[in-house]
Amino acid sequence: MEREEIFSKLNEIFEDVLDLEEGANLTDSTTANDIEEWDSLSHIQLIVAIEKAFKIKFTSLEIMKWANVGEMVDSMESKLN
Amino acid sequence: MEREEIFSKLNEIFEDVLDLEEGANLTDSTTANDIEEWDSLSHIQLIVAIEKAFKIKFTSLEIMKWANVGEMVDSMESKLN
Amino acid sequence: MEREEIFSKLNEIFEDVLDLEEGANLTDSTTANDIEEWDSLSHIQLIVAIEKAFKIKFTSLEIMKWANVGEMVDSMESKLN
Amino acid sequence: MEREEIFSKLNEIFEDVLDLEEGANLTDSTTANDIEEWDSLSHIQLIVAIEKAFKIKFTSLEIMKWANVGEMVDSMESKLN
Amino acid sequence: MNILITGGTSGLGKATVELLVRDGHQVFFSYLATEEFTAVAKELETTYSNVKAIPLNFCETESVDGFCGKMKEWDLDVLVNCTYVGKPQNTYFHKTAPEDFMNAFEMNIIPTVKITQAAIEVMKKKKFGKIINIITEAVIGLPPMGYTLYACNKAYLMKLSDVINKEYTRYNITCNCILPAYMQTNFATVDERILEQMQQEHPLKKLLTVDEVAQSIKFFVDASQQVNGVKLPINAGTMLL
Amino acid sequence: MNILITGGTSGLGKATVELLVRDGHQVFFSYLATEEFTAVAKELETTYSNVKAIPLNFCETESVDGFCGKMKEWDLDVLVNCTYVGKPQNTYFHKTAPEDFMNAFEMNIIPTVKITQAAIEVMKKKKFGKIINIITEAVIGLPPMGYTLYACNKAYLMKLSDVINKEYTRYNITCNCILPAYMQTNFATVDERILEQMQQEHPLKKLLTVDEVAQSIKFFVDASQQVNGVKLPINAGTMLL
Amino acid sequence: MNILITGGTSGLGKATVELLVRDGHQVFFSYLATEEFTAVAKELETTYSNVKAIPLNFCETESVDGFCGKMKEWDLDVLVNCTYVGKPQNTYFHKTAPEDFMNAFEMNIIPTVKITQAAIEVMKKKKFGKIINIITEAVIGLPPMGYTLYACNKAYLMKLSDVINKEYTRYNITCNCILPAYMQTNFATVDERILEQMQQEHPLKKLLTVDEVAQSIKFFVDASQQVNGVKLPINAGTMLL
Amino acid sequence: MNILITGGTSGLGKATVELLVRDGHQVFFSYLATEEFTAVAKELETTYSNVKAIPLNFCETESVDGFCGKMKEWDLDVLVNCTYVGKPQNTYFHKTAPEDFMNAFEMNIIPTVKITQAAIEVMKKKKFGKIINIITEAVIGLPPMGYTLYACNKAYLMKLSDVINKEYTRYNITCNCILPAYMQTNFATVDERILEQMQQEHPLKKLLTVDEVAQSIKFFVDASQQVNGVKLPINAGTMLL
Repeated sequence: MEREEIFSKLNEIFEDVLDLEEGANLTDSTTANDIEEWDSLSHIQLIVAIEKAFKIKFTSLEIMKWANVGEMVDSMESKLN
Repeated sequence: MEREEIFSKLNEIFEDVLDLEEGANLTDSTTANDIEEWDSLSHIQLIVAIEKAFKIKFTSLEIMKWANVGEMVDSMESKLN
Repeated sequence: MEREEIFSKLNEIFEDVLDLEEGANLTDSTTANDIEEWDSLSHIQLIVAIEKAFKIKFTSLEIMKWANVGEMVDSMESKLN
Repeated sequence: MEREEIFSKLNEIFEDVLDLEEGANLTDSTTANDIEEWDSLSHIQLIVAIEKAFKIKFTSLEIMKWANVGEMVDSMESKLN
Repeated sequence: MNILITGGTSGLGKATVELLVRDGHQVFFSYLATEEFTAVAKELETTYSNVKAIPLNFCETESVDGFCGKMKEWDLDVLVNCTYVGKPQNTYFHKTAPEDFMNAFEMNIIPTVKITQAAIEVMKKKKFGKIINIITEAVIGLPPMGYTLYACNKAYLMKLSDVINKEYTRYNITCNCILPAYMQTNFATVDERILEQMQQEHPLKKLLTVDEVAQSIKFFVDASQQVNGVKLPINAGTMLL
Repeated sequence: MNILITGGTSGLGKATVELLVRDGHQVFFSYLATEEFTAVAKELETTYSNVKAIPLNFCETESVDGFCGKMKEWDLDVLVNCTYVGKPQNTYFHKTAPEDFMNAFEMNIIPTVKITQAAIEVMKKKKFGKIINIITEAVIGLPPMGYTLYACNKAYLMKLSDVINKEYTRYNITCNCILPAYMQTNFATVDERILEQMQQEHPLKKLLTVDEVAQSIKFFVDASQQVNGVKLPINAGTMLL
Repeated sequence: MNILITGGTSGLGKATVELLVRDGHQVFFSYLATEEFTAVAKELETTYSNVKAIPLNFCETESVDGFCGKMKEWDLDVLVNCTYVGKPQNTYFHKTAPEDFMNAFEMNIIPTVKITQAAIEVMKKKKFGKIINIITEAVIGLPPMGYTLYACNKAYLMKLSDVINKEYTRYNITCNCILPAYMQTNFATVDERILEQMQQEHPLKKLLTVDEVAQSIKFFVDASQQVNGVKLPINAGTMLL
Repeated sequence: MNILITGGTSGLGKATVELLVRDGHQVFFSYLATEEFTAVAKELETTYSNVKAIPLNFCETESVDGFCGKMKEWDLDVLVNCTYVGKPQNTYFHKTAPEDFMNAFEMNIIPTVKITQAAIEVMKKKKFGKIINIITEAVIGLPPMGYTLYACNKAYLMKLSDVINKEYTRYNITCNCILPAYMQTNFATVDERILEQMQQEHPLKKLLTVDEVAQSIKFFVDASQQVNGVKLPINAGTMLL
């Protein structure tokens, strides 16, 4: 799957789970610090939603290692392709 | 400077600052979780000692980004060579 | 009103307000220490009930001065006769 | 011993124990509420000083029953005469 | 700032309305539309141009929901939760009927939750807000005899304040609590002899006034957002004497 | 002693039943009559002669009232309030429906109040009793995200414990609270990756077990009546780390 | 009112002097007679007619005793204990020498005790006084690594505040504590990278300022005597986040 | 386990020695080598094979340092800090001489710090340890009149317990505090009439005994390491009655 395709799908998921009215506008460098709605509680909700949408499964190691959205997408790519 | 040279110097610094009697035995994958003496207080003491010993300076961004000793040595190498 | 008449009426009031199943058995020397149900909350309920039953009114000074039931009955007598 | 003699001695003791610069000026109706320095801690210090000065001994019952200085002096008189 | 105070026609609420209005804030306050309170509300509105009174009955769902609907228009900066339905002292725990637990919860916590949620919706958007909850010193240590419903509901509200700190501080919404001692108001009518006694036992020999507590509400209104999560007792330090 | 434990067929309740039974106490416990729990209940009753299981559904008024009716016969010395209906973590305060506040209160506080009142009636008469309430460390400081209902209801119950101290200590009835950290039980089912993370961040690198908490319940059961009004956190001191 | 602030030439003390002076109070403040601080002191005295600066060295017994001797003349209404000798963060408990415990106690608690006793002598006579102690949020829960001396000495001072409430409220002397989070001042010089990090992790993304804390000192100065025994944290509610 | 109890020849310390010895632990205890206490120590050593008594004088630096030197050999698992030099109640704050603050700190905090540091050195290495500090209920709320030195030193020690939680939990060393109410021991000799009064005002009409408190020390000794950072009051819940 194309990286930007992943991003567009991710944006939808973030906007839906975090109900972001102005849109998520995710980039490689986006972190939880940039989105107030993204916290410990919504994080796991996001993970679950992403896994469902992309039919993939993350390990707890992956979940904790990501420094930003870019790194998350990297591990998604490795699973999707 | 050779990576392993860096490591041997680092080991000394860690053992000295954290007074580790059994030695630090640092590897690329070593993290604060592996060394009880390595905490928020001793971390900054380590940084200062390393900067002094290697005559380099880290940015706060670097200090926070490192996931393990390996990544720390990476940024050290980039400064030393 | 006879002192013992006062006591018998008082016993009824105490048993009713403090719902004492085994009876109040008041004597001159009875104090709040002798009746667990007699506390700061029920005390004022007792006062109000007594005033209503005997159609008398106590001053806050009286209420605080009583060291035991005997002294309470003394001030009641002085009002009733 | 004369009641007023007792009072004058008591005044001295109170002024000394509670270091009252303006004097104690005790009367029959004086209570702890009238003298800020008279609290749970100084109360027992007073008792001990009084017992020493008058060579008498109070029971815990007496100590607790007194409503004012007058009642205290009453029990003192009963012991002294 | 735009400030909403619940229960603004008597006791602490009224004192707070009058204090904050003089600082030039736009003050909204709710009141129970009895003849007496309506008169007070009207008088406040006529005396001050920057005051708006809105009827509200905590005991009627429609009234509360209608009130919350209106709140969006007020662009609130500050919410002061002041109203409490019922009196502090009732009877012993073992004599308190389960229905009374339900009712006290439904008439106090539920309306406060709805109003606070409505306020947070607005505050989240503007990334600024101050919520000030009036609790009671009875949440400290052991409450007086007969305080079961009052103390427990207030403890619930105080913990809700912690929840708000946890979930909304990042939106620059603060939540602070005030824990006042007994104040002589119509709210808690006490036998005058008990009052006399309370006064005599009070370390300052005088009871707390609503104006003294209103001053601390003003402190939280004026304070920096760094002042957050505070539980401020106002009890002459007597709690544990 | 005669001991009642609510929710005795799983998690902490079950561990407590098994621990106290071995001390020779007469243990009564309630259980939700599902197929699974009924099986557990029966097994416990057949394994131990000094155990009695009674079905109880916190969500049905008749069930609760019927249960309280039976309690008089048990001559209770100890009541352990353990049951909680619902899971600790739900959603944010502003997304929690007012009805959910009502329901959580009605299914948890009301049954606990009824059972505790029934126990106190017995204990007051015999001038002896111990009430042990299982709270949660979430009542300390700021609760985790999404804990609104759980944290606030537990805070309500903890304040109720203070009320009991105030009103019933003179009848030689004590009330103590235990504030456990997260325990891995069916009650709170968490994504296994979160679990792994919690474990790694735990100062002891292992989560709290129900048996460790049951030991502290036993401490209160065995303790002198001088042990009263205690709020015992069991969280490896991590709360504020 | 006549107000004494210890450590008035830098950080929180200086901010407080400047804030209270503008309210027209007669402000006395102590300062360490270094060249730098003496210059600041002189400047404050020349700028404001209602300010008096008095040199004081917490580390010299004669200096402290001499200072206390002068205090009688000032007819104090308010004492703000602000000075702390030493920095908050040092090393681990097991690496802290016993002599360091003695010294930190002798240079901080003893002078504060002497000054407070001198103030109370005056206040007892006039039956009015306010003592405001600057503590630290580190007394709440677990202090940061390396805070042994600072946290324990401040805990000692906070308990002393309770003692003052117990023994002197009847003389109409109040004692309140302020528990501020980290403020960027010369007092606590921190590696700028740590600072950056602290700022990023701060829920408001900015650190607490001395002016924000000075406002809360002003609150206690202006407050009714009913405000007593308060422990006011100012930490953006982050303590437990 | 290897357990050190300071002050093992009287009061709570003695009761604890006798309780833990019966559980088969190797108990070390310190005692002041007066004729009376030496006799008690010898008797305990002869009665129990698993007890060792070591003389210790908190008021002599050499004695304390010598004692700490010996500690390394004992391979301690548990340290119970029980000794306090001086009596709880003295005089008012304003009548307490600064030297008395210094002395009370030097004779109590410094020895306790040295002994605790020596214990931590051992426990850090073996990655296991339990420190149990005996505080007092006087650290809760307002202490009684005349408790300045006792309450403040105990508050210092309790905060030190938090420091230990923060810095040594990762080495699997726990630190818990017990806050007992007044116990009738030689330590605190009170006018018998005051005693009678205390007893009458006590909700259980009897004072707390050292054996009841020793039971809670045993609880911490036997508890899992998840039990950490606890402040356990034992005061019949009367603190706030």
